[in-house]
Amino acid sequence: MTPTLHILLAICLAPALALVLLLIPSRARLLREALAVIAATANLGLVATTFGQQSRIELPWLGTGFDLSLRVYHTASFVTTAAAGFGLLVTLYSLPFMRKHRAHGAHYALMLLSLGMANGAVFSNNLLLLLFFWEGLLGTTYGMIAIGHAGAFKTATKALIISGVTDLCLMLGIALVWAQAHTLTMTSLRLPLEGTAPAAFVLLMIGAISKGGSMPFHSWIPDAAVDAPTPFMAFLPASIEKLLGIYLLSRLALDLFELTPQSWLSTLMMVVGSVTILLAVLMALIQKDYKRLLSFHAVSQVGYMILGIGTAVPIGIVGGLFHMINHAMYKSCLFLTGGAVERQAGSTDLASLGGLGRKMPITFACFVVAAASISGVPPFNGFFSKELVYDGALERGTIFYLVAVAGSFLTAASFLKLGHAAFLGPRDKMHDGVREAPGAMLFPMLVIAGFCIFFGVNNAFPIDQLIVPMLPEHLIAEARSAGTHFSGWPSNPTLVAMTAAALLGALINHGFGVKLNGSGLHAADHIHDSPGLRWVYDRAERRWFDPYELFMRGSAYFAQAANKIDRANDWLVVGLGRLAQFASRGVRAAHTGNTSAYIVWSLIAATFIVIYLGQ
Amino acid sequence: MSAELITLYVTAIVLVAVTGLYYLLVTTNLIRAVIGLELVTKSITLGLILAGRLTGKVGLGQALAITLIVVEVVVLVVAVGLILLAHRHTGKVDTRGLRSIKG
Amino acid sequence: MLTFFVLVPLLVLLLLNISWRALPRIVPQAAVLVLGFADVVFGLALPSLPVNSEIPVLSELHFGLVADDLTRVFLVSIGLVICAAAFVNQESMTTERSHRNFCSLLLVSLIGMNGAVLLSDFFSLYVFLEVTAIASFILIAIERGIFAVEGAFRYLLLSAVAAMFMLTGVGLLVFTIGDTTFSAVHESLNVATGTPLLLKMAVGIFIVGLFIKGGLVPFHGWLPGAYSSAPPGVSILLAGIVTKVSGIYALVRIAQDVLVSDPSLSMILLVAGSASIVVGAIAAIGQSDLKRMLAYSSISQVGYIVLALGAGTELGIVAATFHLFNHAIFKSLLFVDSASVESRIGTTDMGKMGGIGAKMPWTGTTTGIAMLSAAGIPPFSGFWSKLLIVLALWKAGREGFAVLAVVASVLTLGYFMVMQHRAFFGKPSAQLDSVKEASAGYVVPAVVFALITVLTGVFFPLLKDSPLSFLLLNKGLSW
Amino acid sequence: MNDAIVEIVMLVTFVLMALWAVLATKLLRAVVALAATSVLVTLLLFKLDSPLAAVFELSVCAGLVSAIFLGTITLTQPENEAEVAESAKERIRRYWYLPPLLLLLGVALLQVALPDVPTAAAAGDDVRKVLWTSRHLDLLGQITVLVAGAFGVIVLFKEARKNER
Repeated sequence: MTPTLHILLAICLAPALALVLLLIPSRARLLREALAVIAATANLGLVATTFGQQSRIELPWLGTGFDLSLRVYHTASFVTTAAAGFGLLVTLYSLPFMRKHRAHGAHYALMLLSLGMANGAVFSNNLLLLLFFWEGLLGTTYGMIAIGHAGAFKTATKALIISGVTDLCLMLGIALVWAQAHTLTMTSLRLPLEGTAPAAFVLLMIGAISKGGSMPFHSWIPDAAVDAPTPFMAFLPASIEKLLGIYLLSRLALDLFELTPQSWLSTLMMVVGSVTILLAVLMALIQKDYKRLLSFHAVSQVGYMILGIGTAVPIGIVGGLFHMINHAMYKSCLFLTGGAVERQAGSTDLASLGGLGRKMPITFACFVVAAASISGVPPFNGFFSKELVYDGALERGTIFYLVAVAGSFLTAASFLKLGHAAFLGPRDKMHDGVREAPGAMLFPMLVIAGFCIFFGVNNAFPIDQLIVPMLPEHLIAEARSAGTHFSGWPSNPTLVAMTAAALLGALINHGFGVKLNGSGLHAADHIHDSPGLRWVYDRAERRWFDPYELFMRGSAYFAQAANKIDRANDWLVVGLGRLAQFASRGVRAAHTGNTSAYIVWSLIAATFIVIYLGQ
Repeated sequence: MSAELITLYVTAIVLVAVTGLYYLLVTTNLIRAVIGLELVTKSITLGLILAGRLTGKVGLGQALAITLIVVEVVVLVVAVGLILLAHRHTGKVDTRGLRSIKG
Repeated sequence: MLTFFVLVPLLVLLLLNISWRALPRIVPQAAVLVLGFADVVFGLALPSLPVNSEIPVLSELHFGLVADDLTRVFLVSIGLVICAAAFVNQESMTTERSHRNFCSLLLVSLIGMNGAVLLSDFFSLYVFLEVTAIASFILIAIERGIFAVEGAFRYLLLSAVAAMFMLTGVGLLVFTIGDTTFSAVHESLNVATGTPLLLKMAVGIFIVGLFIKGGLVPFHGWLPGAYSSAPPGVSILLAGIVTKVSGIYALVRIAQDVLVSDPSLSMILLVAGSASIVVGAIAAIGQSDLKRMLAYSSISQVGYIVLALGAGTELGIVAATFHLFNHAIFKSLLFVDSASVESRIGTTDMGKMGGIGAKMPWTGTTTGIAMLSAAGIPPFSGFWSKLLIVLALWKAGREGFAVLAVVASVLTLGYFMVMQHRAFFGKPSAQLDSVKEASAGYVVPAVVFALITVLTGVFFPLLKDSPLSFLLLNKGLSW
Repeated sequence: MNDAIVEIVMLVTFVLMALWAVLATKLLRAVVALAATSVLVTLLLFKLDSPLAAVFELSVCAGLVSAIFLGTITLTQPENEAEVAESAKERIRRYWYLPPLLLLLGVALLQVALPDVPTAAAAGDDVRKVLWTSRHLDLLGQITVLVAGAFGVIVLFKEARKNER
């Protein structure tokens, strides 16, 4: 196979099979499922075999001198392989989970379509082409949320609007890049951060971190966690979108712009990362729903990656990128356990769960591995990537480090609460008949949990073989000359001690909370009720910190005289809809059905045209 | 042909066309609307012939006029067929019976 | 060439009607399908066909035909839409006799449109457009319901007014240069140092007639009524191709061959195009009847085409033609889907459809594809043509109109979302329990059109170097 | 000179007949007036050296069209006199702006057209030759139009009567 054909196939095969899949009638469910698995496997095979290849493919377009170029190289192979792997696992997981879902075929088709789009975005070597696939992914996100339950339409719209706005930023950023560099080919871009370049960087960064789900563009994710089918959460927000967002962010920070630790943009990224870590984890701590809690962590963890890459020092970048792949693993694993609980116990409301650990031991074990991983417990993978990020953050400023460790503490606390509330504690009578999830759902969880352990214990393999080659030459050289070791046990014992203290603190805090509040579910309530934070939480629960909601609410106040709608979201949809309907009524009223009137319109317009031409 | 005579021709053509168009617009009787249409067609036929005559292309003018007459008579036949159908439904030949599709 | 596209259908038409009773129902149906398909095939393969007449007797005559890429795009579109209309009609028309009449009139319409896109003369254009229009009047009223009669009569009156304008234009052409061919008018416009005012006026008045036939705001009064009152197969024909050939094809032809990048023509096109986009979209939002909403949406989409022509550049013409092709495909698709819904629940009132997408998955999915294509969402073909339109306007220095086109896209998405939300999404109501997917006669054309939309969209970047490059008129574009 | 006066008289009569067709209260008279207008157009066509078109106009428009109209009138209900008068009043009230508008359109056309009037040329090419050498596409169009008209009659007239039975 020529490289061109290979890559085009990687981009087109999955979407093409998705179309074929839609053509299969819904009665032939098995055929659909088989096709979905085959397509996901083929996709994995196609991208995995690009490892080690180096090539560029130019597709001349419209003879305009504007080339749609694709590029195969280490980073792209790595990111697409990871995405394809998750795609395959989530497909397997969906087999039992989505079996009874009414939009069964659409789910698989959209998943395959997303895989193709993701491959396209990562392989494109041209910003405009990347934008095309980026927007395509937006469409599939919309579709996958919308096929959830009946009310999901609204959440889907919210996601569409937020991501649409940030994609607009991306578009503007691309335009600025074009204005400055007169090329959109990524390999030939290396812009110094001067003139309009910082603006372009910020705009492109907004596009990237919004796909990654960072604050303040995160607010659709927790809503989607409740409304969309669980495999979607494990598939897009937890893994594929994170991979893509951080991939683009790393390309921005490493290749496309000359980002240095001295630049204010580096500091900006670190601030965004820290704020995301802290605020999202605070929100996660007080959630009372399994999936919603996880989704806030999906936001919080992306903060570590942004923080790591934002440090612009090699160790931080390596940490951020390693965290990206680690996070994709443990977070999708956690969502999968959430889905298993939802399917078997019929609910994800923590208040009604409890004591499931004995009923669903394998699920519980996977949960423990993933939760330990996300909390940064050694020797799981999350520990090592977090340590690298800490190292980088400390190099840039103690405050960032402290925020990161505080985030770790709160993460651990919230997972202790989650595990306690869901799997331990008294068992509800309702759940007596609960059994372990079916094998097709357990298999992906086990595989991912296994990888969590493998990437932790044997971290030299992923770091040295996969992550470090993603860095540009000069950074590798810089690190080598400074004698930095990325893999192996963290070199700074003080940091490890701090982490251990934080984790221990979390455990003590949890015990204290359980004692104080009586149950695992309420173990974090004392944090919620503590003097300074209570005010913040009250407002956060009323969605004061959600820019989307804020904007919507502002509009609602503005229009309150007209209609009393508390949810600003509704106002936008309903209000603009009303305005359009009002205008429409006017236009329709003009169409009286009187033919003479129609002819007179034509004659008046014709008179104007004749007079205009006669000038 | 003198310039004055040509002016007179053009004036007459425009007047008849305007009359027919006006009638088409204001009448409530479907048959009368079609009569208005016919008047406009006649003035256009005359105009085509006049234009051909003035540029020395009488043959062209005639050829166009003949085709025009054939086409317009078929349009008329279809219009009359529709009027008869409307009459069968509403019992009248009134434009006000044909105003139900609106908005 | 003429033999293929005009004489053969005419002969078939006459033969079909000589032996009236003996033929089973399938024969006229097959004839229409074969001739429509022949249009597609010859449209795809045209450069290899001789342009002059092949029949010895007629070889003396030169018909002044044109067969460039613009013609090919239209021949393909005509063939596709005619086939779809015949398919759908086979299912929806109840009586044997009206089905036969339908097939015959479809052939008349085919002859009219084939002729119209091949010829190169203002008056002949009028004649063939009238052929198409007359076939359309009769087709709309073929089931003789009162609404259909009203729609047809209104179309007839406005079409007659359009004919008056076109004939006045032709009269002025004869009066000024004594010739009505495109090339002669083009030369005369270029020869004089200052463009002769009357000649330009003649073309301008002719164009007013085309505006009426194409249904641009404010010349559109007839269009919603005609589309919504016509039988399903006829709506597809009208919306998919008839109004496009009768109004827009000629506009493109004039912009390409006659009044090349004329500033005053550009201004008129830009204003009429914007008015159509906005008014059509706003009117569409408030509709409760699916077909009527699609009719207003047609007005809005035609506005885009005309707006692109208003750019006055080669890229604008390419964008307009490509959008026209896309529009023919996705609008026919939408009307096919509305026909299949109508076939199952007997109404096109969206209030009575809620959640029918779950019951009719093919119909729901293909409607979604068409809607996304119409709104210009990648990777469907509509995205590319809208992108080209915006680019063309921007390049031509009409930034304001480019912004308008983008903003109006949101309106398009808006009314289609309203439509999807009301008609296809949501929980099916209890009355729809027994509803099943429409029969193959509806689903097959819908899926074919959906595939064309998707494939054209996905492979658009490769279109330039493919045998299908005529869809972009084979122009050497530069941004 | 004498010739010109004849033409002027014919033009004036042409306009008057058109006005009569419009103003006639009885539909039948309006049709007769239309036929008379047609006859005058025929005469004017003869004057403009276009005999073939004149013959067509006479046979088709004055003959066939009038016959169609008469048939329609007999097939439909007669109008109510009072309603006709009423609608005439209403039309003046509602559409007062139309005549000025239409005249504006006409005058705009005249203004442009008149300065360029070419000097009259002698009668030129033969119509049959023109039809057969350069306008045969139109002939094909005519044939198709007539076929379409035949279908119009089949669909709109014939079946209508069958259903009534």
